[in-house]
Amino acid sequence: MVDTIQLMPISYYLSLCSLLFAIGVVGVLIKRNALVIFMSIELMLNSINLLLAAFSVYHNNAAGQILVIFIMVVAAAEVAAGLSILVVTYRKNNSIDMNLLNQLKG
Amino acid sequence: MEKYIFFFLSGLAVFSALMVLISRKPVHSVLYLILCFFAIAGHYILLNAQFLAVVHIIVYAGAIMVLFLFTLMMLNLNIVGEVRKSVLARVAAVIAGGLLLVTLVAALKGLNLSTSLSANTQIGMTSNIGKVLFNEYMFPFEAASILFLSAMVGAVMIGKKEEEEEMTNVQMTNDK
Amino acid sequence: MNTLVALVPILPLLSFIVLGLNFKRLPKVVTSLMACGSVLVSFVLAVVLFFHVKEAGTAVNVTLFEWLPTASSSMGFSFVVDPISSLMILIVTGVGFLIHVYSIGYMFNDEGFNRFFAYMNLFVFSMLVLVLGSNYLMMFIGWEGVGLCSYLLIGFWFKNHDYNNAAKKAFIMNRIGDLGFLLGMFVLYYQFGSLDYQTVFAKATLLESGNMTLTIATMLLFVGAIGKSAQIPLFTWLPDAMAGPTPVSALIHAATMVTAGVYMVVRSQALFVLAPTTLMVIAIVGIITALFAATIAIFQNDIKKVLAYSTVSQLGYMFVGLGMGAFTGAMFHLTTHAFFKALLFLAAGSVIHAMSGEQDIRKMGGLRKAVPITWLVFLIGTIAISGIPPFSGFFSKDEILLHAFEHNKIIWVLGIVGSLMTAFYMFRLFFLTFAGTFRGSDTQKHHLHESPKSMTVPLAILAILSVFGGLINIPGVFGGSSELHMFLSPMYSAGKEVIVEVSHSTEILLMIIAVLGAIAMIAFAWFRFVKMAAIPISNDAKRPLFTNLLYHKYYIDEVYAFLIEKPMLWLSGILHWFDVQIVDRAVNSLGNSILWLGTKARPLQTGNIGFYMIVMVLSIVAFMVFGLMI
Amino acid sequence: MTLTNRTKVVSNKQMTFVESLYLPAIFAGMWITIKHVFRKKITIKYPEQKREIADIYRGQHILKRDEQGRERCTACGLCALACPAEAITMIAAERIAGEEKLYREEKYAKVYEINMLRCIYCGLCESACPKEAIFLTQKIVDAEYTREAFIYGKDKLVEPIDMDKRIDVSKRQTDKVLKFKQLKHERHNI
Amino acid sequence: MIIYLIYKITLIVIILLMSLLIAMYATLVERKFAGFIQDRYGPDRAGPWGILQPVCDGVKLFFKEEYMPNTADKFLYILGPCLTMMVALLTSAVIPWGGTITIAGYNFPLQVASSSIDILYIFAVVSMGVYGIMIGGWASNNKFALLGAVRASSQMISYELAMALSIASVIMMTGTLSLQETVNQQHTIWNVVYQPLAFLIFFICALAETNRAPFDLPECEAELVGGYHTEYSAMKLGFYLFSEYINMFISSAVISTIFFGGYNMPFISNLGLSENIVTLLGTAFLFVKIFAFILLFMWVRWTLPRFRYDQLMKLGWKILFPLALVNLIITGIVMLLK
Repeated sequence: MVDTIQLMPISYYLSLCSLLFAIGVVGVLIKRNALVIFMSIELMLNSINLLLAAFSVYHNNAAGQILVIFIMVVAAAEVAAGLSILVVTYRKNNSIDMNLLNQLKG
Repeated sequence: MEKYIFFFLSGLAVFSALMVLISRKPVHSVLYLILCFFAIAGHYILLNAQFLAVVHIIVYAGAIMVLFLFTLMMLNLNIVGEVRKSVLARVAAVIAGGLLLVTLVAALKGLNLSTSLSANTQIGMTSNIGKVLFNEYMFPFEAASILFLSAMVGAVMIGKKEEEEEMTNVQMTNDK
Repeated sequence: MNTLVALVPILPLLSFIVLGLNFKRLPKVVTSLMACGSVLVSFVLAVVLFFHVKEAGTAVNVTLFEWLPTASSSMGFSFVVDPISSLMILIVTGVGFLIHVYSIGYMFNDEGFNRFFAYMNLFVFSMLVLVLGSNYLMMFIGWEGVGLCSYLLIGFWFKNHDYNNAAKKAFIMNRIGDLGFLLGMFVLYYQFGSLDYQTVFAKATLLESGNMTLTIATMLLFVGAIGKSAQIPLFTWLPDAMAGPTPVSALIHAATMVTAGVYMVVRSQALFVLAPTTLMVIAIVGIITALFAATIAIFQNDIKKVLAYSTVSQLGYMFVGLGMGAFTGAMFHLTTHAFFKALLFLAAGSVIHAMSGEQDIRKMGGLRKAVPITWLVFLIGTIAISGIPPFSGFFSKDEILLHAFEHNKIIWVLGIVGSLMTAFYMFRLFFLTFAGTFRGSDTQKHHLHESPKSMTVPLAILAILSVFGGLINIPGVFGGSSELHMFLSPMYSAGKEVIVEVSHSTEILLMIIAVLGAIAMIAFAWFRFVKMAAIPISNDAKRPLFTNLLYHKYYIDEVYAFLIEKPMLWLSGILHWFDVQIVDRAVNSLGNSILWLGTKARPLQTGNIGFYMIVMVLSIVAFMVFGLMI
Repeated sequence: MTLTNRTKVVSNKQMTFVESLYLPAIFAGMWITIKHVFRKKITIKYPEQKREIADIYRGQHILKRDEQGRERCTACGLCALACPAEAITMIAAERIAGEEKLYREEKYAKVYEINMLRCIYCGLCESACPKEAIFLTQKIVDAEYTREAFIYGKDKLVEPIDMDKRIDVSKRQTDKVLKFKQLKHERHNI
Repeated sequence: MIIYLIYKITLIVIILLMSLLIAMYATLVERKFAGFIQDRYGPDRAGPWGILQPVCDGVKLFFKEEYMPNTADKFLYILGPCLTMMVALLTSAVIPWGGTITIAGYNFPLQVASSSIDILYIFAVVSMGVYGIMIGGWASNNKFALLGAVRASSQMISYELAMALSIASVIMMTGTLSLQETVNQQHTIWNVVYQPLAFLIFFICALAETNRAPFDLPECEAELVGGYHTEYSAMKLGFYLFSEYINMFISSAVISTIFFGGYNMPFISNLGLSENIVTLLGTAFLFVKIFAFILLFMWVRWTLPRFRYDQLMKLGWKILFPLALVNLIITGIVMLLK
């Protein structure tokens, strides 16, 4: 049952993804909780994924969707490593406040 | 019909994305993000990218966000309570993000994009994706699997309590 | 046939790898079987190849793989088996095999038994690459390989500091020569655009004689030969190289490696005949070396040192032959020299073995009864090197002298003098060692014994070869047909080797002069050391001026130290000061300035990630705005 | 010494491969459980079905009347004294005129309570009683909703006057029991 | 269109009701079965053979006092059981309950949603199942509940992998992700014949996924009181308990469909019955299988002792996961050779 699907104009997707991306950026900027920052990054990745999928469909080229899959893989790997780092950080500082992680300062 | 679905899903996505930022409890943020992911999965289905939609759910909602939730529970962050940035910093951040959005939109506006096509596209089907993935992108696929493995090992290694630490802990309890 | 050619060097290499990887774990039987077996198989293959070349009369070319391909030419990792190299591989594997067998007995109680054979196999491999290579680069690989093995084996007993120094000395001196060789290769490549023998020789024949580039190239190549074959002024390493085990001295520093220079000149004969100046230089260097080394040898008391200086001297002879255009003569002498000098060294080793490590001939004497076989083979070797017919040395030396007589009477005279000295010092050595009464300590006397079978059998074989080795190239005057010459002549660029056409009477006369002189010297030696039973005085005793000079090897090492080492150290001091005071300071102050800059810029890094990110986002915005405005 | 023939000594021996798969053990266990499904059920559906009990089963107490319907109990208190669980309480009273039909002796128990939650149904009260007044019956104490309801007073303990509704305790009043009670040294109230 | 819509809605309602009904009676059957295994009768007072017992239980749960901890996160506390229930019911959408019924020229397939990614859908939904438990456990603000939730989530995530891998080998064999297609392919031989190991792994993982004994650690009474639903009462608790039975029902349905031929009934086509009868018989046959599996679930529960937590993780990661991988590889090799 493959019905013809009326696709939205690509600019819609562009706007939506830009918006989601910007929200992600703002999230990274305003939050101090490392976990939420991480989530904002995931949000940004997802906006890109959506755009890739949209373009893949518009250009009738599967490469975009394959790329999305690889992005998912990388995101999963990144989350695994990142969260374990977070856990270690928490164990050390008893907090995951990003502002406390300023040991790199000059 | 599709139009309404699109706008509904978009609204849901944006709303839940905003809620991720607004809600003060990290757990709520996680749940809103999951909701957002569902909205995005809906978009995928709208694009007839079924496989992507399901994989998106399985990977993001089923694995990644569970990990987040899991970490959250393990660290039990709710008790700590969230510290917030100063108002100035937050305003600056929102302005910066807004600027980014504006410039993005401005940049994209200038692009000359082809108009929408009523595509009866089948590329999002599982079999099609599989064919492309295992023919043209075989090597990246294998490389990704190795990346996964190393990430797994890395996560275990990082997250493991250092033996020395543990030893000292044991010692301390023994001393007590 | 092609695989056979490749197998010849590869077998010792495989053996080296196996032995090298299992340093101490393999039992000695396995080690010796593998080491000797690989060389033996190589020898059999070499024989097959030799006869193949002899029958077919053509060279076998094998390219294993293309190596260093360049735009204009490519350097193949390739081997060539032609008369010269087939003769050389026969010598290398044949003598090498015998020495390997000998080594089993000689080295059996050494803790580095496996290491020794690993090195020896590596040496055989390198030497085979050297002689089999079909271009100068391949030769250079082998050239460096044998140099390395020489270094490793001289310093084999690395716990002794002096031995290590000897090894380093050998390596550095060789390096000087190698630099010359390398430069020569560069010149050749510059001139001919290739290093392949065939290409180079073919292009070289088009040049006229005395061509400047060619002269420079051959001179530089000869520098390489000087280093490797221990000619003046780079000969001092060879006597010191006697620090290594005796089989090493026999194989590397008498029979094979040191003759590489000779081989190289013969191989490049097509180039050298076009550079008469170089040939003249070779002849002069050769004759000076021959005489110089011979005079030193007369006053040496270490059994191996005497043989070492005699080797230098004999190499000088070979170079005289080369300089005189007697390429076959040089090769002939190389071959016979390989036989009898290997024999002499091994016999000397047997003596040392019997003497429990004693090398000073002043402490020997009267060993004839104790080690009869060694005595016999040593005698044969001594006669052979002294040039008494019909032993092999006579024929080969005679051919060189004949050429010298034809070309340059002065050199001939000097050559005769040298050969007389050779006869003298060799018999001095022989008489001091075997005749008279035993002068060593009682424990040594008690311990005297003949060497085991594994040592004496190779000695016997080499003795037979020393006796009959001359038969491969009997000159026409004795009804021979100069077979070696016939065999090698296809290699020479046509008509460039002058076949000496002197009357038979003259030839016989020359021989008689030489033989009579040698016999006279032998008699003198007998008179002095057997009849008078004269013993060389101890190290510290006062000597007449000239003798003292000779005893101290003309103070060559000291002269080198003064002429080269001192200025070098002085220059190094200046450079060191420059390095510390100027270069280091410049670098350090650069680093310090950056550190200073860093401390100033440090506050910019707040460590607050949020701050970084906001800067990042704003920068991206700025870039995009900038992009939009364009 | 083995108490049963099903004793199994625990050992730490290395398991064989098949054992370490656990599957055979699992299937064996499953076989055992499924066998039980078809076994006869041992449940007794209580109100409809009752377990057979022994003649001298010790259940709820009863205070007997004599042949003329008078209460036998004279409130001597021996039962309360004998009770190890201290479940029996009584208040004695003097019989007044006109009550001869009710009480056999001059003294009687005005209040006689047994806390059925405390009682351990040991039957010592029964053997302590010199007047053959208290007996344990085969009746099982009824379920109640409150703890108070388990304190049985005389209203629940004394048997009905009606001859037909009297409870037969002859199984407990055997000669043997009577003889036993007459043994002086066995008496509690020496 | 309207007919289609009505039919779909009817079907959905029927399936939902059926799920609930079966779950309800599964509780009774569970107790009865446990009783039988322990030489008892089980509940038999409410109605003949205790047939009204589930109703009584339900009524009891409805009228119990609602209790909510003071410190609980109110919204999430309520969301937890709802989510669990919802997810449990969602899976039934793609299971083909039978063939097609033809009434008055209209074809009504007995499957709510048929797509080409049924099996992936199941996995997606199953992976959602963990949220309800986690949220509920976390929102209770109780150590035991939190521990139960953490245990549940890590257990479910761990076993999902082996489950997916075991199914992957079946998918490789059938070459389709559609359940309808999978069922049709098993007309002659069930997949379990080819893939016994995959079935075993899947079954064990299904036990773990539904938090059934011997993998019921999240609610293991001896250690964690009630696990993630310690703080729950009344119908919210009922939802949790109920969803477990629904999950069991759905798991049985999935197992029957993927491994045991679903509604395919051998030899039925030879009997010459009308299409609709055949379809209904097939559905009945499917339900027979489902009940058999539900009984199997229970049988296992009342036979095997509970695992220790480290044993559970070891079993999942070190035994089932590699075993599923090996099975996958072997399947691949065999298919290549064929």
